[in-house]
Amino acid sequence: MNTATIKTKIDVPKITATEQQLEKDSVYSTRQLNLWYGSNHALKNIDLEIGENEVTAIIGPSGCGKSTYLKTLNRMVELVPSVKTSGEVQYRGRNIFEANYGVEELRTRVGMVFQKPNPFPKSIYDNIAYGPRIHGIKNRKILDEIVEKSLRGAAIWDEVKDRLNENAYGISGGQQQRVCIARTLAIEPDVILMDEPTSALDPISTLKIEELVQELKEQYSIIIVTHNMQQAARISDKTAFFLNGEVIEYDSTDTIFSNPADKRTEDYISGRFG
Amino acid sequence: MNTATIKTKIDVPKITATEQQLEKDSVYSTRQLNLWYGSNHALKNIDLEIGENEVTAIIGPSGCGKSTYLKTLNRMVELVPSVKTSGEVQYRGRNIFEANYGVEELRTRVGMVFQKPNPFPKSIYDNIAYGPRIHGIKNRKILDEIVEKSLRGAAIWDEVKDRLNENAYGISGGQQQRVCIARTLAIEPDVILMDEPTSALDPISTLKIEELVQELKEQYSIIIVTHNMQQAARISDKTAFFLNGEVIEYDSTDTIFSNPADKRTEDYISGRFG
Amino acid sequence: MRYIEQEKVVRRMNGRMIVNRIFQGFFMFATALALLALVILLYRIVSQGAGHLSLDFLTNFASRFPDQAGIKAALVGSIWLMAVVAPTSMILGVGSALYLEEYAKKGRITSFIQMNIANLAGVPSVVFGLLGLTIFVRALALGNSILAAGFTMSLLILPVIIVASQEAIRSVPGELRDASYGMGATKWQTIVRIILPAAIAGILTGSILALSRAIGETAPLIVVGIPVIIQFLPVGVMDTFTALPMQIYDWSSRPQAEFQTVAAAGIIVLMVVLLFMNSIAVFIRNKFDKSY
Amino acid sequence: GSTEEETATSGTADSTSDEAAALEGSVAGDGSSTVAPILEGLVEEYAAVQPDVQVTVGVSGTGGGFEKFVQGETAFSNASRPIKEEEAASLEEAGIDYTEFLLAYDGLSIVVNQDNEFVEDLTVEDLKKLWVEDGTSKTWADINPEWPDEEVVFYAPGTASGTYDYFNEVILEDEDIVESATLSEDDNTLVQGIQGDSNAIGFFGYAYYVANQDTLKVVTIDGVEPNAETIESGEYSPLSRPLFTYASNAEVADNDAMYDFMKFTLENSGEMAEAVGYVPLSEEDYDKGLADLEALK
Amino acid sequence: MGTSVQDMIAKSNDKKSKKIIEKLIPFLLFLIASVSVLTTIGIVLTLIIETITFFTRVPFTDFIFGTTWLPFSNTEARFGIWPLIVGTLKITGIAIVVAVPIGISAAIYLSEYASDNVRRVVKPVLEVLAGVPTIVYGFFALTFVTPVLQSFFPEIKIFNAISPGIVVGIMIIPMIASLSEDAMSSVPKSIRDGALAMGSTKFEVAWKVTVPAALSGIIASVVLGLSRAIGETMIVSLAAGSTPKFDGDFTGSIQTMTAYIVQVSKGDAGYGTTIYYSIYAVGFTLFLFTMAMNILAGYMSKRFREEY
Ligand SMILES: Nc1ncnc2c1ncn2[C@@H]1O[C@H](COP(=O)(O)OP(=O)(O)OP(=O)(O)O)[C@@H](O)[C@H]1O
Ligand SMILES: Nc1ncnc2c1ncn2[C@@H]1O[C@H](COP(=O)(O)OP(=O)(O)OP(=O)(O)O)[C@@H](O)[C@H]1O
Ligand SMILES: [Mg+2]
Ligand SMILES: [Mg+2]
Ligand SMILES: O=P([O-])([O-])[O-]
Repeated sequence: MNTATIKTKIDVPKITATEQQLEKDSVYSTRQLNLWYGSNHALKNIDLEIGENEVTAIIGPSGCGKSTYLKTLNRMVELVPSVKTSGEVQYRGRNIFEANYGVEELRTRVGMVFQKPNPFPKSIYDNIAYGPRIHGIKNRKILDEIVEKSLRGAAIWDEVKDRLNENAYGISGGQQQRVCIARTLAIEPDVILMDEPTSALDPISTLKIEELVQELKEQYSIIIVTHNMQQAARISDKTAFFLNGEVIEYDSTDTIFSNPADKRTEDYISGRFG
Repeated sequence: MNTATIKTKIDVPKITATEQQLEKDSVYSTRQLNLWYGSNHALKNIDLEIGENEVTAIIGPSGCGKSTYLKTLNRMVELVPSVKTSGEVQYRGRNIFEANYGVEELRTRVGMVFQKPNPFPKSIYDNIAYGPRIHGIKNRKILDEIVEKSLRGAAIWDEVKDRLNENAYGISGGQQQRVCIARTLAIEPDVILMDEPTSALDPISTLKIEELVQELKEQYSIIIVTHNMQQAARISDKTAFFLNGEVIEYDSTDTIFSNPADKRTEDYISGRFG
Repeated sequence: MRYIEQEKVVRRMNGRMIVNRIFQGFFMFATALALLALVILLYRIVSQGAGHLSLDFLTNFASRFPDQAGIKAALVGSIWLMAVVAPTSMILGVGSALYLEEYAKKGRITSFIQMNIANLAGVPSVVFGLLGLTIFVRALALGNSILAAGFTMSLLILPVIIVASQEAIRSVPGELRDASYGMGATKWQTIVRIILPAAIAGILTGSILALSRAIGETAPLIVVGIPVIIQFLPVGVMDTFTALPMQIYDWSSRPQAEFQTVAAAGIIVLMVVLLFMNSIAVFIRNKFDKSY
Repeated sequence: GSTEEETATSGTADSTSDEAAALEGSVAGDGSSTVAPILEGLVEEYAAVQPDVQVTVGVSGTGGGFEKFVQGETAFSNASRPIKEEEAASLEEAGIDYTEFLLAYDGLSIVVNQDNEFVEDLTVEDLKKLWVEDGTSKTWADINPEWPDEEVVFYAPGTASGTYDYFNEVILEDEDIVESATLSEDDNTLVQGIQGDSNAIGFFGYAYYVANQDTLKVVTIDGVEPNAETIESGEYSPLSRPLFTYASNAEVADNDAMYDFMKFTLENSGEMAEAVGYVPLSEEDYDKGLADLEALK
Repeated sequence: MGTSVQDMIAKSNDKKSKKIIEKLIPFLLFLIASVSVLTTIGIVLTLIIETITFFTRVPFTDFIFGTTWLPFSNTEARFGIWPLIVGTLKITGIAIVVAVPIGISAAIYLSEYASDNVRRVVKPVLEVLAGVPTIVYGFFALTFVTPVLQSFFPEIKIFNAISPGIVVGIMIIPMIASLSEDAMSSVPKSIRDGALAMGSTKFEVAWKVTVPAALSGIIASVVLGLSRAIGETMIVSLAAGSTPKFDGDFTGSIQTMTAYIVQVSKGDAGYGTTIYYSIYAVGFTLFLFTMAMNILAGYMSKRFREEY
């Protein structure tokens, strides 16, 4: 496998010195976060600390607010016009809801991978180069390097290197999802958010992505929403269990799955509802 | 509860003497059924005998052909233009693929309940009266009786009796589903096919429908597709496990869930895939 | 007791099937009738006008002698007209659609604009002619120039282009937008780099269909005051001109039977132009058929 | 093709159209639909001589044409009757000096459907009886008891037309035209209407009758049939009349193209008038027109 | 590769120009979007201002109650709008009688019976029919339909209401068919399946389930068809004549509101005359008629969208 080369090739993103580091090892800290879609109270008093270079899984039944929480972290949730929030989400020590906080900047630091693979209807190359290009990188040589590095990082270089100019919709769903991950890697984010990244994929593709997540966590902090409990158990370090917009339990994945503190967590994990 | 009254009110449908009864107690017998959607071989050599006054559950991972099989039983599958079949499906001893077999007639004997509640955009009353009306019953008094009987049979009479003239879309999803069941009961079918009838419903509505199925099986033969294994275990007498268009195992529900013969059945039931 | 008797059901079944057949036949007949109307219309016009078609017909100016009458001025005039209408209506149409779909907050103003567009689409073309006459021809003193007629036509087809563009923009999957925003792209970057490229096929298809409506519209041109006795080709947008439907109208309202033939030939030319534009639209639709 | 005689007809041949250096420019005219066939032909011929001069001629009717002439939208205005006092006053107010040029004679033709076998001749009184609105519906039998008792269908030029004005002056005498009449500025509409209706009667310029004489039947008036002789001689009375064009003096003086086109018009309108079915003037009349034109230059 | 992409991004981002563009674009697009509103305002103002001038010369009550339209009279011009409205209604009435049964039948056939292949052929052909310029229909009415009708019914005049009425009907068939078909095919398939699964025939599904469910959409399509018929100009200008009549005769020449506007525009009246202003008054009346239809249609189709 080519995983060895990837690790040496991708630089660990440096956190610039100007950024204040309030809590050691904590990328995000969410404090008393509330969110409403119109009058629908979708997130209730969320308090969570997300650790650096860890995989944090978010589980819970459908509609409990997992995606909403994830999309709050890069402020994508604001694209829904009726959304209102209260509380704080600190990313690297700074509240992302601050008036002059640039969302575009936040989103270049925090990548996102979606439930359904969503490559742009462009060539694979242009998909990966999209991020660097919109941020002003035009030099073809640098772009070539970035594309290769990112595709290697997403463990898909060997499969697509001969068809970089083909439309990204011509490859399989699993490959598309890895291209989407590569697209995110291309701007060298600090955090990667993943919203059920394997739920539209076949078991083998799922396995590949899971392996990939394990590798990526060496360099990135990853937050992953999943409805598949086995998956959460397999790949995450910490797990948060959401129910009806609340965090019921947040602990190390081992604890959550072997010895949950809350009855509802146990019920959910043992498949009694959801 | 009003379940007691229902039982006494609904008559057991009698099978007319002209119908040949090849196999005792078997409503449907499927023999070497194959089905293709274009070139996609969706059902492969299916052999199944469906018993009378039993609940037969069909389980299996997504895309394995459960719905396809169910829709073959009332020939709804033929609405997809590219469909081709081979083999036989005998209903009450007669092959439904026979050239001069009337589908409309078949479908008046075999009711169907769908995954998503699909009442007609009419009043609740008109929904139930639809079937009798197309069969020529115009007498208002008889219709009134049928409507009440059917709604009672579907355990929803008390909830809707005061709003029979309201649009059926004004009630909750669970109620809608029971109205759809009542609509099917109104033409006094012999068999009821149900395709994941609770998958769009909340737990409480689900429970109600499950109870209802238990009651209905005294008078009807029921075939139910479900992705919820607990549900299959709870309500069915026999269970067929489908995988990739094949029947892997077909046995009494107890056997399937406690002591499956096939490794794949066991894997599926224990949640190892799907 | 049982209410539904199977024997009765079976007995009635035949009648129901027959009713079904009869109505199926009726519905089919009605559909065929509509298609037949088109066939008769086309056959009539082709059989009447084909004899007059020749290269001369395309390269001659109109004449008082039917056998010398040609369509050059009208054909070139229509092309000039499109040269004004296409950019004007598309810039306005796509711009409005982008505003409504991407920027406007869903509120009273937006739904007012939206309702306004829907209503504008239903205003008869002759009323647009009155608008063009009052505003462009007289108030802005553009006279009966290509520009005045072009602006009138642009406004006439604007609602169609807006709605088609809105639909095309709306059908770009939200996931693509999300992906772009998720990478830190700004709204305008997302629009230019993701949304417009993905929607362009739909926009072009809709616009071409709208333009082909503009090329066949007669009433606004009459009201605006486009002349027909013209023996020259326009060289700029401020020139007077004539257009295909005007010329056809003139010919078809002449009493001599020979001019009916000329009019039919003119119609064939107009229909060929329309067919050409429609095939471009179909070509674009097929070529850019997206796989997302 | 009538370009050959023009050197002969034009007395002052300082710059003949066909030898002159190619002109550029544009000329806009409008007005009478009666005069339009002459102008249409002239424009077509002139385009062959001076392809770079853009001549447009609208057909708004005499009155409609004068409206545009007053607005300064046109350089010349065709008329099938002499200019009215009000119109002249408006032109003066607008500061537009103009010159009247006579182009040809027309015989206003009364026509009926070809299937009409009974109407051969009508008197001026009959016309008046038929065309003036009196609140009753008119049948042929009202004119002649031997004629069928069927309702007459009327077609007439629109009120902005000189033809209508002329008919109004000599027949209607300022009374209302029958309400049921189809009025149209488009003489072709009238021709089609009369062709398609066996009880139709209508009137329009002689040229339109000539162009459609196979499908229409002309009625003699007090025994006189409209034709070249009767019209020129004035025997076809009271329905024969002169046709004009009115040119803006300033345009003739300042616009070479306008001058040239007007010259071409006067040199060729006799021949064109004959070709399209009107009656040409005498040579002297055309020469006088050309002299007037030269004077403006 | 030494520098990280994030560093390059931080360096190369020209934030100021980006911000200006982001601020400017919505404003520009708003201006563009307001053109359509300005157009409506322009239409309404144009019509109203000139109509008011008209009413300074002709009493309002004469206009809306009068049953004689005689603008060209020498002695006493009369401007009672009713003959033009009656002419318009004659055309519209015939058109609807032709178009509604055929259009809706075609819609039912396409949405309920036709196979995908048939639909794939028929729908584009209907689109072609919808794309034929009205001048062509007008020519067709005058040179084909009228003579054919006359050969069966000799009492029909060359200019009449029937022939253009029929042809306007043919013209709006595609519109009614395709909008009704849209309404019917947006009735969820699951509802149709529900009916089929009870043993309904296709006709029963269409008649008892789909059509009632899509009814307001179907009505909306008819109302829009009405609006188109009212506003149709060239067909009537060519084939219906120009005789404003307040009677019930369909075989003779009539005049519609649209045809009157065209007649005057072709030159029957100069700028500034009462007749000139009358086309705005007629245009305004026409505008009100079509607007009422459009609003009604919008209301109907909105109702329909809410149903399921
Ligand atoms: N765009 C939206 N507008 C309004 N309400 C929304 C929107 N998106 C989500 N919601 C509501 O917010 C709540 C949480 O939704 P969310 O999508 O976060 O759930 P989830 O846990 O991700 O569920 P799933 O597992 O189905 O993805 C739900 O009640 C949902 O209906
Ligand atoms: N209308 C159709 N046209 C073509 N292929 C179809 C169609 N419906 C189903 N299939 C294919 O047939 C196979 C079986 O589908 P089916 O719907 O029967 O699965 P299922 O077991 O009911 O799955 P699920 O649990 O998701 O409902 C699948 O491969 C599916 O893609
Ligand atoms: Mg989610
Ligand atoms: Mg299924
Ligand atoms: O068009 P006219 O000649 O009748 O004015």
